[in-house]
Amino acid sequence: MTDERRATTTLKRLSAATYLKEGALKYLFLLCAFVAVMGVALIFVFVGVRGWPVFTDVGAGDFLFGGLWHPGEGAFGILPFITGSLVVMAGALVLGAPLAVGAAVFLSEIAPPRVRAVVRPAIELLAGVPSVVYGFFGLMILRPVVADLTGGLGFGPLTAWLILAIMIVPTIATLTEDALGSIHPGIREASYAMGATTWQTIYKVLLPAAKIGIIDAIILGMGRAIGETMAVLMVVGNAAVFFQGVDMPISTLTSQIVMDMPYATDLHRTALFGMAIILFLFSMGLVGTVRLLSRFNERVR
Amino acid sequence: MTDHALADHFREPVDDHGVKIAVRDLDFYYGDFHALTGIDIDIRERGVTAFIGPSGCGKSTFLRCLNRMNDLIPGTRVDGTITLDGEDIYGEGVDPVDLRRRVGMIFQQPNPFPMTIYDNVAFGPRLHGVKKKGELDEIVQKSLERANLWKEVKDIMDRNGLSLSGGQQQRLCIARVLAVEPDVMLMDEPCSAIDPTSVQKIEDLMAELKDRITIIIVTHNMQQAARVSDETAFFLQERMGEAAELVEFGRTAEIFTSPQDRRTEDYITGRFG
Amino acid sequence: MIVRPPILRVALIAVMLATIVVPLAGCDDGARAEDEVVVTGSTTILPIAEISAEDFTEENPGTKVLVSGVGSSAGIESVSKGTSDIGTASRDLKESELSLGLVDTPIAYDAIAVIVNPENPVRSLTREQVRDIFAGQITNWAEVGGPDLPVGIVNRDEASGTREAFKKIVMGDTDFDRTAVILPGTGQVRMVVGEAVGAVGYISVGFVNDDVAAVTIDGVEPTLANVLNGSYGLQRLLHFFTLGEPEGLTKEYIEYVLSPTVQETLVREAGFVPITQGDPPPDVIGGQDD
Amino acid sequence: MDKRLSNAIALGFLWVAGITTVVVLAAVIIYVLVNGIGQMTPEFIFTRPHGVNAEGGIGPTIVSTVYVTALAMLIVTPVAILAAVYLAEYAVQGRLVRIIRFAADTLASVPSIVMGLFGLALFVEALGFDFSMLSAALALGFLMLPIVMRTTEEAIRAVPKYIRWGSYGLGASKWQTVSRTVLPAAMPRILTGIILATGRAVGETAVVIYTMGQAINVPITPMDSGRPMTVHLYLLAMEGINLPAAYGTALLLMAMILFFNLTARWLLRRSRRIR
Repeated sequence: MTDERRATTTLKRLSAATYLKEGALKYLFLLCAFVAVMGVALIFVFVGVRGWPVFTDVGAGDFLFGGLWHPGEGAFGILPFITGSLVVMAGALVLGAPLAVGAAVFLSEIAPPRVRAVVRPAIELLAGVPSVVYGFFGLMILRPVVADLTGGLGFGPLTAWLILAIMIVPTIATLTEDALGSIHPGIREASYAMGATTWQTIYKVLLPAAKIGIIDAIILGMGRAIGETMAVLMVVGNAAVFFQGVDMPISTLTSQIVMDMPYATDLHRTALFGMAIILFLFSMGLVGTVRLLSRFNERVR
Repeated sequence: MTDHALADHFREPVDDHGVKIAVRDLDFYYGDFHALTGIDIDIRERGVTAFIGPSGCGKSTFLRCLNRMNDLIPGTRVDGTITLDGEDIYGEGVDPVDLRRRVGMIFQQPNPFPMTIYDNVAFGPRLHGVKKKGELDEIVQKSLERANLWKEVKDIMDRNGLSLSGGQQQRLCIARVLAVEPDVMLMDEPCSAIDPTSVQKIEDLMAELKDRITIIIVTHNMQQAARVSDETAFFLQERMGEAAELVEFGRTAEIFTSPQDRRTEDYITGRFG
Repeated sequence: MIVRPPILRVALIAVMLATIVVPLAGCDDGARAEDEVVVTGSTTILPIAEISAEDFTEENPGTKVLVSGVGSSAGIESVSKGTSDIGTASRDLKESELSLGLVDTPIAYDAIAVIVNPENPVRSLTREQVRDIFAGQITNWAEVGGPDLPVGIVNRDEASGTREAFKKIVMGDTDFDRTAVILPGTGQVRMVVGEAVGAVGYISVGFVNDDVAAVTIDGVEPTLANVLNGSYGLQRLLHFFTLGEPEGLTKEYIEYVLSPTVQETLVREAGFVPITQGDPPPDVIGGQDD
Repeated sequence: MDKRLSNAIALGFLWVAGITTVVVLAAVIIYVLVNGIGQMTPEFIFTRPHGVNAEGGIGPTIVSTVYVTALAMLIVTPVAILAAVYLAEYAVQGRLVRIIRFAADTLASVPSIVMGLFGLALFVEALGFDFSMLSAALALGFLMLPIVMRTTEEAIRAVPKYIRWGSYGLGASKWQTVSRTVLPAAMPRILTGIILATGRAVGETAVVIYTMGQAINVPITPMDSGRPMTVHLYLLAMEGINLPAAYGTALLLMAMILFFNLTARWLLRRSRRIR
């Protein structure tokens, strides 16, 4: 830059080129973001269209609330699977959620650095294990153990709960830890400064502060549990009946679809797509609840 | 601030400089909150103008109007005109990007990019099309020299900018701005987050730069304003929720020795704020 | 890690690449090349079909035989729709399938063995007892002269030809016990029965090993001889179905499967009875009450 | 209950919860390792399965898995990153953004079996791609999209605001600021997101079982079908005729997942050290 007074240049006008370029980029990015919306729409259309006839031919009532599933005889009641999925999910949550939240709190509040350096990667790896490997592990290890415990064959909700609880721990734990992590450090110090024990700080200050995050985590854990297919298929026993006991086989929406898919034809196949619609709507409902919850909480805070 | 320093300040002959930035009847709104009202000020070319006033009096907000950084915040609105070399910067079709190149800005929190020192300074020139390495090296070295940082960093150029001390980081940011050859440099409380010895370096740097660049510094430290600035503007927000206004503007010496407005006097003598 | 890739250029190239790949790939209508035979169907027949396919393609370079085992019904459905050349099934056609114009080429016999845990002393059952067990009427081994031990039924999924044949031969009109465990694979049935003392299941004779014990039915042991002379009632034919008479590469492959090289080695090795062994008795399937 | 006691008990439970995760992971890994290590021979990895009990290697399934995962990553990464750039940098809070976020969250929570049937209905049948790497890659792509989008957006938002101002202050346009300061600074975390999403795709079964076909085949063009490792493991486990091969496949799958996760962690640590 020369030393003599700089000639004052006038302000450059906003050149059309840059304006267009920035605008074009913005719409390209919007289009990419919109792919997610297109995805959901496509799922609705294609799974929906393939599954819709079951609601008209079989009728929503018989389909959703029918108690008998016997495609051979034209009975397409999927209530046993809906209740089966809910039972499997509930059990997994009862076992998995406390374990996950406990692990998350342990990681963010208590674990000494050396231990944290082991536990955190372990949780991340647990999330990475393919569900078919979990199923295989469940089938070969957990099932015989449950069989000995209950005297049955080892198939049924109990084995499914054990496997699913392990599988949803990473989902819930990582999100809970994020929620705890986003709490301002000052809050912790304030609580400790007032002589609260670690546990009091946790359940009196931190958990309430991260409440929404934890609830979100658990709801997403529910989504993961209800959506799980392979691991459940390999341990649940696949009997198309209502819940009869923790060690008696039942079936779920996801596992029944995989069981029947290879040989289902016309109406039977449509019914399977119908079951996929139910699963999709249920998981969307969970996401919607999370969204409403956070908006409701914003207004209340 | 010792009387001695204040005294020699007055002896300095003040030659007559043209007006770099003229602001006429400026109002500024955050959404429906009326932040600034009726500001008229002429900022002279090449020299240091200080904006002082209690915190929250809108001096930083006003500073960010001068290079349209407030445009980045959605829902803001500006009435009145701000001209740079006689041209209205909010005029139709004015490219804010080019405006910001000519009106550089230093922030309260030193904010070097998480890149090497070299890349930090070369970032601006690269933006505006300088490609050849030789040319870049020259600009980088000259800018660092002008920011009094060259000697301290010349053989650690590939170290990450964030690994420098607070004062060094701020000077790196100044070097980064100098690399795009701005006409004006806005400094938003540049020294509030750095150690005292570095503050002295920054103030010396401003003294050197002011004969080629127009510098506007926002500070709540009155001694600093008195030390570094030729002219000072005092902003005040009378009552909470009301728009802040420019109370008084004049040569620094007069403002600090014989303020016209009682409110300026109260502020300077430390009765409030 | 200081990375300064020209983000925009990299991203745009990748997006364009993706958009090119998708439509370009789509235009090839995926018609199956002439030198390719697609075989889908029964998981029981899968091993034979896969191995003979490998040997067949080795002997006829340039040809390709794609074999997948998704269940007898899927095999029949896909061959009738034309999505595969050969539909393999370990069961006979249902009434609804007779009208599909499928030509049947049986390739082997398969006898179904009822298996129990080796520690379960019960080693012989009548056909009625087997039916009542799998219908859920008999729930304790004591009712058939065994120890006081609950019966753990292990059933096969409905896609399985073995189940269909078992239902036709043994169950007749009575339904399976709906609360029974359903496992989608032969190996699993064998594994579970091998582990749980009270378990009972059924698999092809070929898959019986010393993890489990096969039960004599109405006094007849499931041996090769009894299968051949037809005295062991629980047996069925393994079918290769084609849409109309097989011709071209499909015909060659089927003839290859019927050739001694496959029948004497693979079929026997897989525990089935070669079709070429005895002359196929008129209608062994179905027993008395068909 | 006096607070010291309740504190001790609670911390005890938390310790148990933390350690259990490690114990469970160790159990799974050891189980697969002990049983599968015997299979780790070159011909297990490179040859085809053959024979009644599917002896021999699982070569083609490895190729299929790697092929489909790479294809999915190639298709989804640019779209996901640019989408995240929109949400983090360009989007103005409003209905459109809320809809996009809701769609992304929904996609993330779609059960894998539903994604599988969707892939079957749209890609395999409607678009006529038939059972192929492409159909599976597109279905997996929709599964990976929200994961990469979310991690990329978080990575972008984690870049401090004042870095952007620094760049704007030098007269950089929005895209220049994003592409030259924000994305490079966020790149390590973005790559982590991509790697984790890829790890998830490798482990998928229900999505690929209906889109990739089940015939064992070494895929060349995106239109070729093939059986991935996960489906192979499932069939071996169900058939139960060749458990050693099943353990071998499981071990290889776990090894791949381990590899992805460790690379992601190493990348993150390396970038944090620079800062």
